[in-house]
Amino acid sequence: ADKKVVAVSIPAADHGWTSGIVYHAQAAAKEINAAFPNVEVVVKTSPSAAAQVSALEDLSAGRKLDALVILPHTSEELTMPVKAVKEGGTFITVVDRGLNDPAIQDLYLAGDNIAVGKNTAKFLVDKLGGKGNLVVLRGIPTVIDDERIQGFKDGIAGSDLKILDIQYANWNSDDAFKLMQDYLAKYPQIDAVWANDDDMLLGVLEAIKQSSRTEIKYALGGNGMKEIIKKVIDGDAMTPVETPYPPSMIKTAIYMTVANLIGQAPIRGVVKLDAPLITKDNAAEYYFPDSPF
Amino acid sequence: MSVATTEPGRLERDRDFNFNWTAAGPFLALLVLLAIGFVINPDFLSATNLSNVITRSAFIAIIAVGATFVISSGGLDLSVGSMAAFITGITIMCMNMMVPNVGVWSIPAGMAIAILAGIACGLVNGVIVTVGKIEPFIATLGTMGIFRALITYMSDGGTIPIDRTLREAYRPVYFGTVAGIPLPILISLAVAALGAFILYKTKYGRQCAAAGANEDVARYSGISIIRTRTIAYVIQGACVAIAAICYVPRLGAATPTTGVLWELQVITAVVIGGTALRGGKGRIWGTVAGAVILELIANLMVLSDFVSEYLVAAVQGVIIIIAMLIQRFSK
Amino acid sequence: MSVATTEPGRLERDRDFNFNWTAAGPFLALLVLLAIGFVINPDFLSATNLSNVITRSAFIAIIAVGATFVISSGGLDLSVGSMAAFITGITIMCMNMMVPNVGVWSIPAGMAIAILAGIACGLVNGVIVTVGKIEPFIATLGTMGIFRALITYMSDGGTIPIDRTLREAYRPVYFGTVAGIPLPILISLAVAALGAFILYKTKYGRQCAAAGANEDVARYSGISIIRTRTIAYVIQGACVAIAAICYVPRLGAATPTTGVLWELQVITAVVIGGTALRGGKGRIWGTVAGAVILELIANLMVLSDFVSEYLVAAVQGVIIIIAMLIQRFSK
Amino acid sequence: MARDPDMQQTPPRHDAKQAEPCLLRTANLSKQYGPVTVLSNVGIDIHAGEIHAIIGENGAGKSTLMRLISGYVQPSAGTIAVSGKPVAFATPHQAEEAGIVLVHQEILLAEGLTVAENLFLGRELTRNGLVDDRTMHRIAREKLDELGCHVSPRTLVRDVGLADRQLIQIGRALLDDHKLVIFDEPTAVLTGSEVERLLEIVLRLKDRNMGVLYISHRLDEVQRLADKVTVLRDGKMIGTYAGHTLSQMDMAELMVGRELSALYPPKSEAPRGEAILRVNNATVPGYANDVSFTLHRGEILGFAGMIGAGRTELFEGIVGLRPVDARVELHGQPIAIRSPREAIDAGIGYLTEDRKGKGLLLQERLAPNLTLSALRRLNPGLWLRKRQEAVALDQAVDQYDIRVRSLRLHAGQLSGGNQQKLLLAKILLTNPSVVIIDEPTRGIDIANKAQIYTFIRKLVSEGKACVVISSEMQELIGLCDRILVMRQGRINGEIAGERMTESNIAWLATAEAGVAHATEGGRV
Ligand SMILES: Nc1ncnc2c1ncn2[C@@H]1O[C@H](COP(=O)(O)OP(=O)(O)OP(=O)(O)O)[C@@H](O)[C@H]1O
Ligand SMILES: Nc1ncnc2c1ncn2[C@@H]1O[C@H](COP(=O)(O)OP(=O)(O)OP(=O)(O)O)[C@@H](O)[C@H]1O
Ligand SMILES: O[C@@H]1[C@@H](O)[C@H](O)OC[C@H]1O
Ligand SMILES: [Mg+2]
Ligand SMILES: [Mg+2]
Repeated sequence: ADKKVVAVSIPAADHGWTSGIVYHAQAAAKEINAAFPNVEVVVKTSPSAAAQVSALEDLSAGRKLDALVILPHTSEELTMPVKAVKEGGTFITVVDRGLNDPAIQDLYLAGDNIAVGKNTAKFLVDKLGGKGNLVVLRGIPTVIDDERIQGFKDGIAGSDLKILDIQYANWNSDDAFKLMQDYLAKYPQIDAVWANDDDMLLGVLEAIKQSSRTEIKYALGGNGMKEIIKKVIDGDAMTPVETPYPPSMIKTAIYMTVANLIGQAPIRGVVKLDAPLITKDNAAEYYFPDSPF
Repeated sequence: MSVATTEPGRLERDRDFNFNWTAAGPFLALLVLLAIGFVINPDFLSATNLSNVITRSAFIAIIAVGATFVISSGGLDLSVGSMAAFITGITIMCMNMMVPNVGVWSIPAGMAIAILAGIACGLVNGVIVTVGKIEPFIATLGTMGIFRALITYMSDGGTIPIDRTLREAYRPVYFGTVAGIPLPILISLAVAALGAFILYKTKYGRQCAAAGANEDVARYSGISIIRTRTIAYVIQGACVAIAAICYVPRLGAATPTTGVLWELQVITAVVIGGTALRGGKGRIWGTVAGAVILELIANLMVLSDFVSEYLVAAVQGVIIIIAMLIQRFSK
Repeated sequence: MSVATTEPGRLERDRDFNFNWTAAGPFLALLVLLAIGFVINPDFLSATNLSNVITRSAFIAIIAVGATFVISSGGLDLSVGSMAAFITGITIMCMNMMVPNVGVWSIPAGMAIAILAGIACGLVNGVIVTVGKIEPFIATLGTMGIFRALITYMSDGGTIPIDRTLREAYRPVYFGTVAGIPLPILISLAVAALGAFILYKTKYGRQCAAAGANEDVARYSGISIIRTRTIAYVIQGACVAIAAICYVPRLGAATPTTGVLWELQVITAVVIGGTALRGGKGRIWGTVAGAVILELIANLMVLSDFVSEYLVAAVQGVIIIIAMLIQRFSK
Repeated sequence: MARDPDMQQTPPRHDAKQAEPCLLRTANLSKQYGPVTVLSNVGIDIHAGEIHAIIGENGAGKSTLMRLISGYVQPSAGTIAVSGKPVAFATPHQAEEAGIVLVHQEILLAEGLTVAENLFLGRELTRNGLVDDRTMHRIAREKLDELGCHVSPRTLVRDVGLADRQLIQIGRALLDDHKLVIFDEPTAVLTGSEVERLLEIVLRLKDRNMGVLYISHRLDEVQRLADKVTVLRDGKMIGTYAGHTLSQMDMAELMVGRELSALYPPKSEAPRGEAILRVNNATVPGYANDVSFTLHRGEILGFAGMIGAGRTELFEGIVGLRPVDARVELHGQPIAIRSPREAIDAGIGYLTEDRKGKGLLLQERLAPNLTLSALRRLNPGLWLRKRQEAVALDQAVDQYDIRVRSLRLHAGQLSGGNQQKLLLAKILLTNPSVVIIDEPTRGIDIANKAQIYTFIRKLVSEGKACVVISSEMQELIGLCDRILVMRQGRINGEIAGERMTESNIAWLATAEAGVAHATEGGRV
């Protein structure tokens, strides 16, 4: 009779990774709605932080939410609105991009962005013998992006690896393609490239291929996109490693939230997914050819 | 050769009681949407939901009141979204800076700074367009990039959150109500009323419409196009600042993505409201209705479960086009 | 009854050897940018860099050639970016579907489908604007949402990659060269030449300019505004399709973010090129120069080390405004 | 009503040449705009090889009738038949295809296109499917030369003066052979030589067996040209008369429906007042060169000259509308006028010759138009006083006899002459002490001309001073106390009193400066 309502609020699919988020959130909703007649999972995507705040208001205006699973567009702007929802007695699960006030969340699930940067950096320090020229492509101005860059810088600290340039390419392959072309024009000697997201890595690889430059030894990304994992499995020389940051984390979060609601399995706390280096040896574990991402 | 006076032909002083469809259009569209909403989901008409939606539309409405001036004077402003972000950023930074010394008084001080910043930004746009004689589309596309870059720079790519100690004191500006009506709604009504007063009841309003209708005629009538249009941009800037002031407590921070694409929403609200993009006549209340319509459509999408998440933008597009078609052909 | 014979020494004003600054403006700006580029970083003028930049500008240039028609006929099209994404999506899906049966032949077949899709999309825009009599800004803002939603829906929010087996065969369309000149450059030159031919040498081109210069006069002269403007949108659609065709091999996939904000770049290119936004005479070659200028500025930003990565957009804005100012006041 | 006994009403049409159906016939043609009937039951015939003039006061419905015939607007009732067959033109283009073309009263050209492009718009010549610009330029050159218009076919219409625009518009109508050519006040913006040339061309059309419908407020033209004259009054037909039987006086009285008094008010007897406006060495780059003159209280000072003499630009410069280099004294005080606003504030009013493009907001109602220049004077303080505006409009409508049937019309819905009166009212509402009127009676009917003249005379008798720029020499002679004649941007001579004659003006407007000055001292 009285169904438990779980609202899922996520960014609209604005690049590869978020489209993975949307895919997994919807899959989870479908599975759960079919499996548990007394639970209703509602998924709403929003194209901007402001729209997401509005969506929260709309979702909670009509009915009482038993739980909210949210991947905030931006941390700062969503903090107060989520707090308002929480005050209505809703269980809050936060995914990936966190809120500013950890007291609001009942459950937090995310990847390790510092590790994403650091592990990649360590690999490069190791393989390049501690010296060489790097160029870096970053995403959009967000905390997550900052963390990855921070982790990366920490990772190369103490070595003679030099970052020639860091610029934004908006987690977008096209922008990354252009930026990489320009990097190539600007710097005669580049030893390795790091794009902090695999969407961008695709653009980088195109640009390198077109330039027929041979001195570039590594072009690395991050996020565990299936195309890139495949390269790792195939032993690609330029992209031999990868770091995971699976969008399926949203599905995990939804399931955990539902379990908490109806499964008599109280779950509170912080879940951090590891971001170990994916190499040829363990790549198969991270390869899901049927997933969209 | 000859001639003389004609008889003083008496003219019929007829009022026209003709119903003005263009003027009524947006309000009718609003009613239709409300009806559709009720059919789709009765919760739609709940007081909470409606008040949420209208409150939310306040930002766009306030900015769009300014845009009505700019557009009716023959200009265009694409920079309003990033200007809003920039002003929000400045305001928060100033408030945070002042808070150790003046405490809660930094809120009104910050608001004053916001208005000044808005006026300054508007002035920049206005001068580039009028004195620089640059096509408004391009000039404000340029300043759009500039404001956006400045907020990104100021926030160092991250966010500029408002000081914790100010949060609670500032909250009522967005979340407060007077006589049960949310404050942003009252503020936007006040801005619209003031805008309507200026546009319809003052000399400046006349000059504004004249400059948009025919630049030459206005010039030959002793109206300074430069002055008139620049003032319109300044009004626009002030409106953006007011919107920014209301916006701060809602999200508590300025970020490089604050206000992205607002310019398109603002222009859409103005045009749906019945103001012609080529200038001349401005319709302030139509603009406000237009802003509410846009928010209502978005809200309907969220409340209904008919359309795939992916298709929301398509449905919005279709609804806007249909609304405009109805407006056209109901005449 | 009035003054007598014409003056004998009436000025012979038949030939004007005046240098046309408006027409030359964009090309001069191009030269200035090249010079600045060289000073900042001599690599800037390297063949590879220039050829990269010009190749990249090809999409915008091709689409902007179409936009020159739309704008000079008195319209505007904000939907080109999402239309490009939509057409790219359709093309890739069709190619992938056909590849098991016809192999590499699915590439030309897919291209044909792209062109048809482009024409259809343009037709939709044109009909809404002309027959529906909706302000082009709003109408195409509506279809912009629609096309964007459709590509998101088609790709299920993800990407639509082109079949592996087609990749290599298709690659040359973007990466290939003829006589050392990258194919996209040649294609965009061909499109521009064809566009210039149509706009300047055919009756249709005349009608287009007339419809944009003065709708009433055009109508009274027996020119169908509906037909003329609709055709302009169809040309725009075809140009978007051509750009999409060149774009596919570049990254091998369509995504929901393909072509985001291209519309603004396209319009900027057209205006920088010297075509007035209010319609009338279009300048195809100026448009092409405009597209290259935009890409050059972005390139310069990356190649120089002067500005913080946060401020790139600001510098671009400033440069565009300065370029327009110089163009205005050099007259 | 004083009417010449010889004046013949043409026989009822049933008896008219029944053998060949007439070129165009309207029957019971009516037009209503909302509740207002602007034309009722008009029936006219036009035959091939005949010039048929339509005359009537401003707002009588002449232009409306022409627009109905040529497909610009559709009749509310009644029929139009071409060569005996009923037609209903949905567009002007259809009318053109049926051989009927209208030269508009208001200029309708695309400013952003070139002269040649405008001439051939919608019927471009092609060769192998491509537009053949070379041939079009050549033909354009020929056509324009024939009309005495010397602008380059390549210039943008935007850069072409009003008179040339009118000639271009005429050229456009004459480009192809038509059965019926309609001229709606073709000479309103033309000066002597062009007018002569045009009249010749009209007669030539008649010789080529075309029909011509001709509207003009210049009754001398009507008298010279017309085989038949149809008189309209308040949208109704008064009658159709054989042209040669009507004197100008007859026409005027038929139009007005009552007796007419003198056209020009008596000139002032009083001695010249003190100088109000002194302009020294005014130069408007490209147009006027080192022009000096003095305007006195109580004086009407005429400015004569041919098109392109630079009169308009000179005064646009003086009132701050374009860059000028001049020393100006007003009431003995030097002033610098940098903008039209300053001119208005200083009490100098300028009435433009281009009422449609620069004078009125055509889409705006009458009251806002009337008060646009005088916003400050009428509304001290911040806001508008709408009651004041309504009063001002009432007064203006009465005072200037603006014929409107509803005060809620847009300015663009007034007839041409009434627009002119509205514009005059608009400028005078600023209460200027110096009034500069560029072409005061362009398109004004004869009855109202008299009113405007009287009004100008009244202005100066109240102590103001007035400059009148006009291309109608008779108007200058009849109205002004003194006339300055400009040629190629310079003042070429001054004449007053007895010496104000058409031949003297014409001489000064065309002769070399030296020659003119030499002769001026004695007798021209
Ligand atoms: N669109 C319209 N709506 C309402 N009234 C109109 C419209 N167009 C014209 N009129 C009215 O019709 C009447 C006749 O106008 P018309 O232009 O035919 O006069 P006209 O005889 O050509 O005068 P003029 O000599 O001044 O040119 C005028 O009273 C005018 O105000
Ligand atoms: N020599 C010329 N050079 C350039 N333009 C000219 C020339 N002669 C005439 N024109 C064009 O003709 C228009 C009419 O000239 P202008 O206004 O100076 O003459 P005017 O003396 O005021 O005559 P009117 O007002 O009776 O037409 C000008 O605006 C200009 O565009
Ligand atoms: O959207 C982001 C994704 O693209 C990035 O790579 O990881 C974190 C996400 O929030
Ligand atoms: Mg008329
Ligand atoms: Mg003149």
